[in-house]
Amino acid sequence: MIRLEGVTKIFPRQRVPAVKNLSMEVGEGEICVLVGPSGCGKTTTMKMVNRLIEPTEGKIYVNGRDVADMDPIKLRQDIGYVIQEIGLFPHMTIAENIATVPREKGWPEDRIQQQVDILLELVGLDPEVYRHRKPADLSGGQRQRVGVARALAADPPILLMDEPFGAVDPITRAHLQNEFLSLQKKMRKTVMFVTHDIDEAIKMGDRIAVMRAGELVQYDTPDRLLSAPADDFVAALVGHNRALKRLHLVKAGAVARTDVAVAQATRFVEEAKELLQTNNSPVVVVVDGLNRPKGVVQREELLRRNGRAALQDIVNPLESVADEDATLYDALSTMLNYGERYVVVLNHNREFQGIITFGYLLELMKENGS
Amino acid sequence: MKRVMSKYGIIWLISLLLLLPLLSGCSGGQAAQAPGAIDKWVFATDHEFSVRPDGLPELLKFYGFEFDEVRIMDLGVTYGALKDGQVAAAMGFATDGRIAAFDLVNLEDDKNFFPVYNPAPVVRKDFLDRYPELEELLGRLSPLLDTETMISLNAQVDVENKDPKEVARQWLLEQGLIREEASAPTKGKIVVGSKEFTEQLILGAITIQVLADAGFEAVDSTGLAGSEVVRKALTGGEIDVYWEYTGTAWLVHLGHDDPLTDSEECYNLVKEEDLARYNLVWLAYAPFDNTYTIMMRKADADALGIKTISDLARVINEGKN
Amino acid sequence: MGFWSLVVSRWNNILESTGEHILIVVAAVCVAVIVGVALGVVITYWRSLAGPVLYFCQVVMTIPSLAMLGLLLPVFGIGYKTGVATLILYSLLPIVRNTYAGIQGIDPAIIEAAKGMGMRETTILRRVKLPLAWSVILAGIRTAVVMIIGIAAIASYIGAGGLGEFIFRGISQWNLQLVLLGAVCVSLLAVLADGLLKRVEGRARR
Amino acid sequence: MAHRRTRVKSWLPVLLFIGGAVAAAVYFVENPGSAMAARVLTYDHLATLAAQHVGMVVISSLLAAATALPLGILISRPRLRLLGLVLENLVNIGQTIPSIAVIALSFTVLGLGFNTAIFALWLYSLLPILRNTYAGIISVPPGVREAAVGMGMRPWRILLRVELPLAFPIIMAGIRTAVVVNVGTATLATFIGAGGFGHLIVTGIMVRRLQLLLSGCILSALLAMLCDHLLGMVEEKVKTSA
Repeated sequence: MIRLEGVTKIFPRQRVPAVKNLSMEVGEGEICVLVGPSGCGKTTTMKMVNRLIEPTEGKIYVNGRDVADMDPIKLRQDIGYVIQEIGLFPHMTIAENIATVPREKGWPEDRIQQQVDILLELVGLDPEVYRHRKPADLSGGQRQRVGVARALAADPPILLMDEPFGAVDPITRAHLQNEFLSLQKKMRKTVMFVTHDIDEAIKMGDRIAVMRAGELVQYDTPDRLLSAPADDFVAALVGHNRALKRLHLVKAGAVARTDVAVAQATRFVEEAKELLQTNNSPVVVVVDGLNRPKGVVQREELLRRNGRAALQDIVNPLESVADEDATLYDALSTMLNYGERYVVVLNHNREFQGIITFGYLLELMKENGS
Repeated sequence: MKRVMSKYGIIWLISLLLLLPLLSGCSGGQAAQAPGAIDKWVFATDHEFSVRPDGLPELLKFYGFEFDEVRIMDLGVTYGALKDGQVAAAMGFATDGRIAAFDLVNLEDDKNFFPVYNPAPVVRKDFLDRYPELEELLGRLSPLLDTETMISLNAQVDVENKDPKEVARQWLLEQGLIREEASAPTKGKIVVGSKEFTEQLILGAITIQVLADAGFEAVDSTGLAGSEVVRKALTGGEIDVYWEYTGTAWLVHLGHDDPLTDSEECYNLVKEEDLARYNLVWLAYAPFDNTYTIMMRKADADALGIKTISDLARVINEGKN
Repeated sequence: MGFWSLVVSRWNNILESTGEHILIVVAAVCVAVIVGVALGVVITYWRSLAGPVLYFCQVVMTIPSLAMLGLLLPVFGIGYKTGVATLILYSLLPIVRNTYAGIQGIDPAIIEAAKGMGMRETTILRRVKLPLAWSVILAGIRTAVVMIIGIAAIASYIGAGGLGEFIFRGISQWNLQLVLLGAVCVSLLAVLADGLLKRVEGRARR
Repeated sequence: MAHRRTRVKSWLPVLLFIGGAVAAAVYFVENPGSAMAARVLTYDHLATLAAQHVGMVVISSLLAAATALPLGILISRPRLRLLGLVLENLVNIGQTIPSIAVIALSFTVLGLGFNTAIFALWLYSLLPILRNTYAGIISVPPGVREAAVGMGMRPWRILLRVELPLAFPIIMAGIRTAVVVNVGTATLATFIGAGGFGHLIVTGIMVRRLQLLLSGCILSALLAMLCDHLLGMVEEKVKTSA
């Protein structure tokens, strides 16, 4: 989909090349993350793809066509481009911002408006509320969502993202990352993503290109990067807590245990106690008629209780929960946050999907670490 | 960045300084039209003449004609405007050096419309009482200032671009009225005023240098705008002496409506009334008469046979019929 | 006669006029700084006055300089007094505005700290607020000086003296060289004053 | 040049300025105070002077905007950055030349009259507009411009849809400054025979007739305030609607 062949960039009046003889390929529907310290040439590499920067040497192919032969305007219109929130046009409304590329492409007005609404919905902003607002009226996270929506406006097959979530706080960033990943599951865009944050790279990337001083040091899957760093530089970059980082690679939904005690809220403590005997779950998850968890009851507490009490009367609110798309890393930090030994995993409809306990997590890490 | 900016600033300032004088070479005049070919009678006047009781409105009524257009501009610009052919006729002062230099002619005031304007130094009575030697000192100057002298002095400033002070000094030295080296002031302070046009500046400069030579501390407050401004400055004590014209005093300051056409008569009447009413003393008057004048280009005037203002009125009125 | 020979022949004249020009500008700025800074400080205490005072100053700025000279002429008479009064009025806005903005822009925590240490309001003003706002106030003074150096040229018309006399004489005599002489001198004076005050301002900022 | 703050945005001051000017005109024509002033203070003459003054300001300002805007856009192009820097400095120096000198210089080179006055006013009001156009476009955040390029907007579309709208408040402030300065400079045009309200002021000073002097001062001051306020309203409108 995107192929770089021996690309070198030397900026005028500079002796050291910013990018040195770089060859790599990004497969269709993949997220390729370029990562490295600042000044390593990752942004330069990305900008050469949509010809914001022209390479000094080498060829770049998009969908098999040499970009040097293409009209840069047309090329850029077919490549979504997301930069930090400062890239939004402050004088235009959200709708106008999103409509930029469709307007440039000359879409009919009603189709543009339709598309704007679809995209706002897609990134989780209510069109009725946000359509006519200005970027200044939005929070950092919301602006970033608009940035993504704007890049997707003309449905380009390729996205270039330059530290798109760099300017927001860590919690919002994690949200945005998760949302983008679930979007990507549906869209299957070919994405080139630049970041200096190795954790983000590991979380987001199907493949990660580690760069240093204009050269590609290692181009691999996150798993390979963590388990077999090519050299000391990569090892130092991914850090000594590689085992912990690998928790980023596993989705909670994929490994959540379902063989746990689940009971309807209307049941009695007696029945729940029975359930606990058949498996050694630390909690009983109390669900409503639609299989949506209402809360939990700790094993210890349950055992203390009188058997004739209804579960809904003694249920504790649900705190330690994780989305099915959350990584094990997120699940672990949730556990630590609430001081619990478990986390309840929900699917997209807020239905019960399973549970991950601390002991199970340790087992998983042991297996993966080998 | 800031350093670069300031460097550019200096470079450009220097080049500006070099460039502008070069540019000054390209001030060109208009192409002259055929003599006498005037299709629109445009008249140039300054602001004061355009409204004075002895100015343009009464002149037109008196001679019975109208210009097609009257353009009001700064005093002194009228000569150049006339020379360059931007106007057909203009007002000016009879003693201005540019009249001869620019090939212009004064039209004769054949019906004696313009009053006489002989200048004389004017001081407050109380001030003269304090320094009675002023009468002698300044009185000596007046008889030497005849029309030819004044035109030549004016021309040196207006045409040859000399400094009025330098021109005054040169003349005083030639006349032996001052010494080369002025002595340090030993007597009191005298503030000398003048109006803003060339002749007044020269008269002011002459006065200052004569006073300084005589040991006074002469303060330069010359170049004030307009007759009334200077007059108020004198009566208000802001200045102590300036050269006023008899006709101006009679008509403007003393508020008479009938212009006087005899120099002697006018001087005596003004002197008497100003002393009585305003406690001002008129010292000896100069023989030159700097009255207003109506000017045309010499070539036009010759071609159209215009010598007097009556001729001009006739030509314009004939053209309209 | 060439430009440079005119400069040489009128050298004394130029120096004298430049001196007059500097004098009326300096006189005006001195008064304007005292009045303007005081006014600027006052409106930081009586906030409700800030709007009207700043608006008044802004309105003054829009009045044509020749009109302002004419309006003040009956009050102060011919000569430098009217000129200086006009220049004072025009330099008020930048000085008042920058004094106000400079003091308003101080981090409230600093004032709080000063109060917390038991400083009196007058001491805070003298030892904390004015020193901190000083570079901003200086920037206002610089704007004012550069502006009124130009306006002072027009004040020559009502007898205030200065370099404007060359320009008016130049008009009267239809003499480009004289006008140029006046224009270049005024411009040079403004550029120099600007540079000088910029340096003072930079030092104050440090 | 910095943004100027607008405080009042209503039509009330506009009516006040126009009403004040009419009232002043009527008062001075009806009470000229002296025969000399009466000669000048007639409705006809005041109308002529007003037309001359407004004409000078409007024509020169329009011409200045028409030339300074494209020039400012041109020198803000990255390729001409050096030229921009040079011109910016020239403009800064140019603004230290007093208005009367610009009038006088134009006059000594071009001669008397209305056209010369227009030329001088045009030249003098080029500077603030040029400077603010340049500064306004330069101040567009680089991230915004890069986003526009990266999304495949054509250069002229970026100029029209991104750069100019963002720079507009600053450009407008420059135009406003230019017009107000123009109203003031136009009072000086009477020295070179171009008429305008300056005629009343200069004649008033010359012959010491307070009515003449005041009528000129008040009318030109009111015109300047009116222009300032009207453009302030436009500026405000642009700022809120853009």
